[in-house]
Amino acid sequence: MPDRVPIIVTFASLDGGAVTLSPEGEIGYHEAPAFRNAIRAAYDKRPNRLIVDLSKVGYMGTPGVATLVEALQISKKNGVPLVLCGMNDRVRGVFEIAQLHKVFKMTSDLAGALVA
Amino acid sequence: MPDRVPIIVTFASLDGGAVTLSPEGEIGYHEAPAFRNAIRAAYDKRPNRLIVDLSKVGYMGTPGVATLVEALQISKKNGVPLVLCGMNDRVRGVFEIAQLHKVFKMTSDLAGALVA
Amino acid sequence: MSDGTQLQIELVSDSRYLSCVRECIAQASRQLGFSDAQAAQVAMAVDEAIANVIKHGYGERPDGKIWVKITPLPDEPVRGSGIRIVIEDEAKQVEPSCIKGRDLADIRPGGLGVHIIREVMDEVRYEKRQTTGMRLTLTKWSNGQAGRSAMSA
Amino acid sequence: MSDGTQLQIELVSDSRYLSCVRECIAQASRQLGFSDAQAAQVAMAVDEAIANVIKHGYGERPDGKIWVKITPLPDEPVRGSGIRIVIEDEAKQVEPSCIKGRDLADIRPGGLGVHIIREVMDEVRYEKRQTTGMRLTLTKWSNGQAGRSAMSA
Ligand SMILES: Nc1ncnc2c1ncn2[C@@H]1O[C@H](COP(=O)(O)OP(=O)(O)O)[C@@H](O)[C@H]1O
Ligand SMILES: Nc1ncnc2c1ncn2[C@@H]1O[C@H](COP(=O)(O)OP(=O)(O)O)[C@@H](O)[C@H]1O
Repeated sequence: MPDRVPIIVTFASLDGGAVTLSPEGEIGYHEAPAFRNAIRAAYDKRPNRLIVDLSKVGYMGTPGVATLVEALQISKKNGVPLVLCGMNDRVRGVFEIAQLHKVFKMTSDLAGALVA
Repeated sequence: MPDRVPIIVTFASLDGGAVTLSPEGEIGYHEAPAFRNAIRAAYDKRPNRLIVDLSKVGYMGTPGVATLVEALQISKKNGVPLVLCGMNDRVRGVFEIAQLHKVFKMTSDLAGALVA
Repeated sequence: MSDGTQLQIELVSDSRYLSCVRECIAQASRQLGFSDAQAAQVAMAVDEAIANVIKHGYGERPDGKIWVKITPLPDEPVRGSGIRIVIEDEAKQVEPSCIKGRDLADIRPGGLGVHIIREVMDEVRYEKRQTTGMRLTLTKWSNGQAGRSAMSA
Repeated sequence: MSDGTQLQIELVSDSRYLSCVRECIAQASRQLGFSDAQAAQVAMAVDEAIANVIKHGYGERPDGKIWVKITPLPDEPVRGSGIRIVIEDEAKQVEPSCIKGRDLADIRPGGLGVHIIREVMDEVRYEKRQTTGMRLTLTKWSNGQAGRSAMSA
């Protein structure tokens, strides 16, 4: 059986050097490796800011959160601001239980994420 | 364990004597009896036209279709036009397989259903 | 769980669990390579079949047992991805030839479930189990002919 | 399926079936009287627990077996509707006391699943099964305290 793409991720390079990464669907243990690859690919574009738009993510399990913590570590090492935007209340709740909601920069929308 | 309401149904009585019935959710074998009760309650309001708004029904199995065929029989007996509006393509596909898409009056929206 | 079955649902014949099975089957079908529209068709076929087991097989008794086995079939060059779903019960046995929908020209409530199942699945086989109950085997291929004309949006 | 279990899912330890289980559990929880938000919590707890069985128990071997049993608990005046979910495997046995999340102050990837499970469920009990594998018993009440502060939207 061929591997099926477990999540759809689109990229956009914005004027000014920011890159947005927009995953679509649910990110659990099965989908996290593809999400991780997409994030690595986004850093490879050498952005001056990485925005992960979570507005189309209905569910995120802790493997997805772990991937974002890893991204934060890359961001810190390379001085590339990382901003999460558009997460729904349930996904935000997961960050709260993990006490990570104050560790990440989070905005409600993309416009905010560009200046956060 | 108390019975839980399997679907939400709202009614509206319109000027001119039409009644609309708007079920919300999925209508399969489990939900069909509640849908049937709602339809009977709508006829009890003695409307001069019954409009079943299916725009919030994501899934309809054949028990739901059977309920509507029964409604059509009541409508014919009592001279009350029955119009189905807003069904999505998948629900419409079920009516097509059952060769019922030409038996029912169907419109895409409520405005059309008032004059169909 | 042998013979390639990767997921099995065992449920009591209580209709409130039908929606759980629908969601599970739709998701499994998507994971196995079917489009959203095709996955919805597979879920509907299984939903109608289990509703029939509850209604006709168990006479609405809510404590009968129903098994639903999901087996992915190896991808084929022409037929594409395949899924096999086997539904078994310990209910009343009936002649497979008696399981058929109504004449579609005779418009009345009921008699539509089997038409839907046959329309959307590529293979539909009812049989009596060895001792008690019935077995229904449903197969669909992602490039198959079933369900192409209707419900494909 | 005895002891009041009404729905059981048996799956191989292949992560592509996690979404099927999530959908099924969320739907079952709704049918048993939980709100959409609570049902999402139950589904998440089960998702995290099964992902752990696949990762830590079976070491990502995709052909292990996992059983998920769903039992409705009789409604109670104070605690409301209840659901019990038991997850069993035939994987490596570990001391229940070793199953714990990381220190939340030590920010690094991983170590969060067990925190989520404990936060959203009213009862969480890991134990070794008689011969092989582990058993996890999860209980939630619709009026329980678990998950009230977070993820309740
Ligand atoms: N699992 C089953 N066990 C026994 N009889 C069945 C089963 N499924 C279908 N049948 C028979 O086939 C007929 C057609 O089924 P169906 O098309 O679903 O319509 P309906 O259930 O509305 O009668 C039923 O009336 C019943 O006689
Ligand atoms: N089913 C299991 N079998 C064996 N060990 C487990 C199991 N579930 C959890 N654990 C142990 O508990 C730890 C914490 O789990 P968790 O909080 O989900 O974080 P993570 O899986 O990211 O390590 C794991 O690292 C593992 O050592």
